[in-house]
Amino acid sequence: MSQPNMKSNGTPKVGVYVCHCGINIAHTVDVAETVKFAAKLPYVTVVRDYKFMCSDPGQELIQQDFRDGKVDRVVVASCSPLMHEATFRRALAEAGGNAFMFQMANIREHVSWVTLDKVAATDKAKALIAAAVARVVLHQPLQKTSVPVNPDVLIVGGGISGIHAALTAANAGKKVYLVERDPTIGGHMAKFDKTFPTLDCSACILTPKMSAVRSHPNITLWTYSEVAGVEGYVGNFKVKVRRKPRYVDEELCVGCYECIEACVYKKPRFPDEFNVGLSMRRPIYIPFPQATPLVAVIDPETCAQIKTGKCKHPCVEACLRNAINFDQKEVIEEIDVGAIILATGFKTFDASRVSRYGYGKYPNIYSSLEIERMTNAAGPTGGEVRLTNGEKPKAVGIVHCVGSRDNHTNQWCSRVCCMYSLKLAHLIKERTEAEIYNFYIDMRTPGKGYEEFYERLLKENVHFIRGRVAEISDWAMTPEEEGKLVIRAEDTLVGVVRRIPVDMVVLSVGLEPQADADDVRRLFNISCGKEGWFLERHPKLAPVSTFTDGVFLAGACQGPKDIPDCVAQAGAATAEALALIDAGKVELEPNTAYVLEEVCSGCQTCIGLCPYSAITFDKEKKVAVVNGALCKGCGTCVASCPSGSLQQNLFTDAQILHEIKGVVNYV
Amino acid sequence: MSKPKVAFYWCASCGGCEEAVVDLAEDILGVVSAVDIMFWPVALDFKRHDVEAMPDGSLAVSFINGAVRSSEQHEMVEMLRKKSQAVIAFGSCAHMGGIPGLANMFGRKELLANSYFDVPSVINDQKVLPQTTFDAPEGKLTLPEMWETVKTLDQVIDVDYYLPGCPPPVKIIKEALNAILTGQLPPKGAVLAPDEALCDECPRRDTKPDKIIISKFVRPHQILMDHEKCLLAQGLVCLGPVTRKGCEGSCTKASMPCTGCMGPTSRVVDFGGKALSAIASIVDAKDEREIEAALMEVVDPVGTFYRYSLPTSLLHRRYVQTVKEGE
Amino acid sequence: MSENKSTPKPFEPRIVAFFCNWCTYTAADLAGTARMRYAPNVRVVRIMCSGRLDPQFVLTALREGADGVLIGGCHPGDCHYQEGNYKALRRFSLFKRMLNDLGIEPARVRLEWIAASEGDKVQRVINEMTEAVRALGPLKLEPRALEGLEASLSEKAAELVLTQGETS
Amino acid sequence: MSYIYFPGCSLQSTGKPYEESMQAVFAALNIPIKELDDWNCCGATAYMSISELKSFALSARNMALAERQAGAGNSADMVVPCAACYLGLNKAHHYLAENPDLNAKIKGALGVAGLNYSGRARIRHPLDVLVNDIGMKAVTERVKQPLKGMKVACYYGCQLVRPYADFDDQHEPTTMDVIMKALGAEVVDWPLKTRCCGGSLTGTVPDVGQRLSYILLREAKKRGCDVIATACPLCQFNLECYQSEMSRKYEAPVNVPVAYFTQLMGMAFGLDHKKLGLKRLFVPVHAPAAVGGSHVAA
Repeated sequence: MSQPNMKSNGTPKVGVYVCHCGINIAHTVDVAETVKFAAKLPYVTVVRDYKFMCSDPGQELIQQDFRDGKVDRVVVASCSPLMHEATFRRALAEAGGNAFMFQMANIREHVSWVTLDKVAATDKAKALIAAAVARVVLHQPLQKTSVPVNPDVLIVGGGISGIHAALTAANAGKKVYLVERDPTIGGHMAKFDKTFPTLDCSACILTPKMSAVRSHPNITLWTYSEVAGVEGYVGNFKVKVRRKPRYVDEELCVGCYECIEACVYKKPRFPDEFNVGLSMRRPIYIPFPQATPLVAVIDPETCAQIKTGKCKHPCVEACLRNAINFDQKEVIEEIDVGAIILATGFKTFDASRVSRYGYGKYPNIYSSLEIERMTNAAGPTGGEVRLTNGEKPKAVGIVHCVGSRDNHTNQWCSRVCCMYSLKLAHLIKERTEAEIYNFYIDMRTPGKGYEEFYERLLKENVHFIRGRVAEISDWAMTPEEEGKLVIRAEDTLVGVVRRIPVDMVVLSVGLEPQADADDVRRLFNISCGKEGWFLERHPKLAPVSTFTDGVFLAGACQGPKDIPDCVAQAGAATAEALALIDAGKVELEPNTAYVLEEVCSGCQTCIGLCPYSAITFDKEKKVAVVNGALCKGCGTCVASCPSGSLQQNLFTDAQILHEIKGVVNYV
Repeated sequence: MSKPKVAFYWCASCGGCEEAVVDLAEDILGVVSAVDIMFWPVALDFKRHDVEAMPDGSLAVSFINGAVRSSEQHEMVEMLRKKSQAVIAFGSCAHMGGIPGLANMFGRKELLANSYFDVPSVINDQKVLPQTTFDAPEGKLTLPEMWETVKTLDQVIDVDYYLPGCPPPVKIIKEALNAILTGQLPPKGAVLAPDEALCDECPRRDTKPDKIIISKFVRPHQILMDHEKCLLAQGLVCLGPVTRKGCEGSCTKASMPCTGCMGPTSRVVDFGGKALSAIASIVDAKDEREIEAALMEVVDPVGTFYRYSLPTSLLHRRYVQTVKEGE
Repeated sequence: MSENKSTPKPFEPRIVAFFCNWCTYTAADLAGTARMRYAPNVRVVRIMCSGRLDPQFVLTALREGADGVLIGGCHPGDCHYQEGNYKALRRFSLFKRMLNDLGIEPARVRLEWIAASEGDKVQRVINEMTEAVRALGPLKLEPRALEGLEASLSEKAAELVLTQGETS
Repeated sequence: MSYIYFPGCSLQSTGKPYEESMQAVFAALNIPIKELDDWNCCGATAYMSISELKSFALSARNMALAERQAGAGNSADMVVPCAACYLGLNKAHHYLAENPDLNAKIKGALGVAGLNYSGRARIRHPLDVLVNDIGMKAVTERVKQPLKGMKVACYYGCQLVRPYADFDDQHEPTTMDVIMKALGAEVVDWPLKTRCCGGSLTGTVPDVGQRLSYILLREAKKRGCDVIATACPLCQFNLECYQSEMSRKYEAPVNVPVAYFTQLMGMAFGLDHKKLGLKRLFVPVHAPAAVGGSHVAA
């Protein structure tokens, strides 16, 4: 553990470099003024300003001064350290300096971008610079430590994103654990009949990938399972996975349906999750014919044997391979992985939350997901779109933006609804020849071949009415409206209020974060945005990374996405994970704590406080000892050390106290 | 050659520091033979004018104990500073303000009111308060003025060394005297005591559990104390971990939790702040209410954590709101 | 230290903030990226975790001339280091009581949990606190020592800190 | 605790039966209410459109009075039956809470009158109180003559639940339905519960106003309702008073009783019809034949 010793590098020579960041900083902060100010600060030997410090010429300024021996430590006043600290540290190191003889003053995010008054902004910038200088004076050369990275990858969520990520990583030769909560992988995509805009069949493109997952030698697939706990850090995560009992032995079951046919419930009578309740299933079931793994599962909530123990359980006899086992217990698997990719997806908006659309009140009003199942050849109606009375609808209304772009529910645009509404319009028309009315706020069709698809639908004589629907009811004002669902909406292009009588309504529901997104993010120690989507490290420059190193995001868990974007992002997330793994080791910030042994009284206050048990007591020397490999550098122990005998690299008491003095005193 | 000349003086103090010198027992003879004591109000009959008469810098060392809180004390210590080559702040009060320093929780007005009106044993119908001057038939009488705020010695004069403790333990007094006599003194400004916390030499140190986590704080009278076990581990607020060693745990030995008279180590800038941080950190609670409850057992935080050091604390005294600017 | 106090220009509170790297500092960056305007009175000192917050830092800030101190950490349960923010809460809970006894108005020292996504909360809290402290007026602590000695002593204090750097 | 009753102008004029029946029903359920002393105009719609500030001041004065009448420390729940008053006061309540500048101005104005409005006063509608405070159990127990076989269309009007009411859904309100069911009546489900009754248009542009009312009446009738239950004096007035005129205009007989929901409650409670102001209705309400009801207006 390196211990600060200022004598080793003599009287500090501080170089201060103020960045204009184009005009981002310069238009509110008087750079010239700050330069003048910085020059007067103690130990400052060089002050320069430059348009873009992060550019090569900018970095070169620093490197040159260092090589010329003008400076031995550096302060850059520019953007947030979270943005460019690494950049400048590298520059300093490349010039032969020590990366940690460096401090950044955040005069963009914390000053120029949030302050209107130029004088106030300049004062604040000065204070931050003074603080950085005061602190860097006490900086010490440090070495990064590095730890090896476990090459295995955990992927959470078996939708299209998780599947694609798993296959990509597995094909790269990595061992992959794919954990899915449901009894089968496939996610939402498996429920669709066709995909926009190409209208190729969802199953045809998805199921091969699903079976590839099943058969891939590098992939361990755990369905009907959930991550129960995550410990450790980038490159070295310890993960607990809870595998719920499915009461059917995965190895033995061949998915022959015999047990299902044999169930005491002759008629299926429990809402079928996969068909979003449009059909019924038995307590023992296989979600759908291409389920992966193709293994039956018993629902403990509805199985008579499990609930009462008083069932003749003919299923057991029916199974020639004796796969059914009511004694199955929950299993906790413990695995070590180096990287984690979250692909936990989304849930659809509950249309009954918009009471004026009558979902759940009037018959023949469906959510788009229900219609997806209805139009699916393998779905509850064999692909037929039918009214509750069994007839074909003659007129169908499709209401866009249900639970999207609406301050009463969700503000965001769900991005996929316009396109899938077009797709559903096409499919319904194709199957019923009904008149289709789309009610939209704006048609949002950015994407390859998307606008063309919209054009195509226009040619197919699908009606488009621009206006948010006010209400859907059975209130007829004219004979032709009798017995119909009447959609009232303002046609904003014509400027009239329309009443459109239809037989069936499709509510194009938006996408929402999973109900338990907040628990999941806590589990993996990442953040959620206000809306509840997982928060990426940077919206543009790090869209698949999180603030927790080694945890990456794929698909709709980060925000609404269509299939192509999900797959693309899954690829990106996997690439990031592979980059991390193939680097072989991760460098750890050397901001670890260390004990001043000669003055540690061995009071042991610190030992119980370390969340990583990185501090132990040396009974011989009677002092506390920090294990640098385990220490994550939070500094809790340092703050509580009663005699100031514990310090933290990059955050010693002296450095922080100096920074405080700097930030209040100089301006 | 003539022996080095020394002076002892007391300001706001209890006299315990004087006792400590006497506690040198027969060793004091050694001291007396080694030095000439030029001034020691408690023991020898010298007067102010005797000191005044001394040439500047003629004293080798002045040992000054007690905090400074009156014009007289201020005048005397400034005079002694002039006359001495070195000044040693002797004992907690001179070093950090000590017990008198707790007066900084109040102002002069409150203090006088308390002593001259409120104390039950006082009868003072005319509400007489000490006056700095009084015209008596014999002429003008004067009294020193009591300050609003108690100061440490180094807040009024330049101090060379500090001898901590209430009172300073005999052992470190001896070591200091030897250092002075042999001229082997550390750099100016040093505290003449080991720069390590008490736990290191506490007789109970080996009974300390590996992890100190406290679910309930208690005060000595509330429990039947284990007379070997670490006091902090028993839930008593013992400041041993925060406080300089040098006393060999004379209090903890006697089942009295350390109250911090030796002051902080050189690495701590505010004794109370650090002590509080250490004690609060080891509370065994996460829920806000539980934490509050557990810490309510720590009565009078200021008196507990700044018992000897309020005037050297970064806040210096109880903050009294001043009128807003522009008003 | 106190030249701005002596100048006649209207009182502008000076507030030092200690923000944890993972939640609150990030939130402050977010507020910047979103161009949320807020009072310029708060200057941020970044620490890795609110658990690093030593009451001495707050006291030093006040002694050095800050009129208020804001502490920002991750919400309970969200700490990047598992439970650093609970340690912060423990210290703060006793510390605010002690500060109160020492006559420091509660509004001058504030602890807030601000998640990485809560840029708007950074803006709100900073504006609120600035106004609260403005209403209280400047914090005028008793000078550390008698005139004249003050300077040399604060020098001494600085030295002390420096030497800490050396010896430690 | 006692509720503070704010009548507003209509409940003591055109809406008299509403006041009578509500007081009778509250008494029957032992709900303590006391009229607000020295109340003034709620600052209604018309006022609002001319001078917002004055209108808010009027509302605020009422709420300040209520807080004073309730006494320090006590909750000050105002029962406001008139939908327009309910909206007006609720609006003021929200605006003052959300807009410091306005609040300051109003505070000043009230201050002059030695009044203060802290925001403590809560604006409650009888429906809210009955369903959420009293509860259906108490109501059901009090029913003496269940409205068996009576088909009721509950009509809430536009102002009651939009946009501030938090006690019911803004588009699909149900509190009145719940009460009517508790009375034993059969609730006619219809989608026009909150559709405009014509409002003040009936007075200014009768053709438009009456047409709007007519649409409601016709739909209610079509769905076979015996009586429309209302919670708003203006709605009641619009729907009831022009029926003969409408019949002529639209060449279709319109004859639908329109009663305050409190009147129907009173009937079910078996209270004296005089106390319920039933005789004041133009279109008489028939007590359900099932319980041997008869033409009450006779």
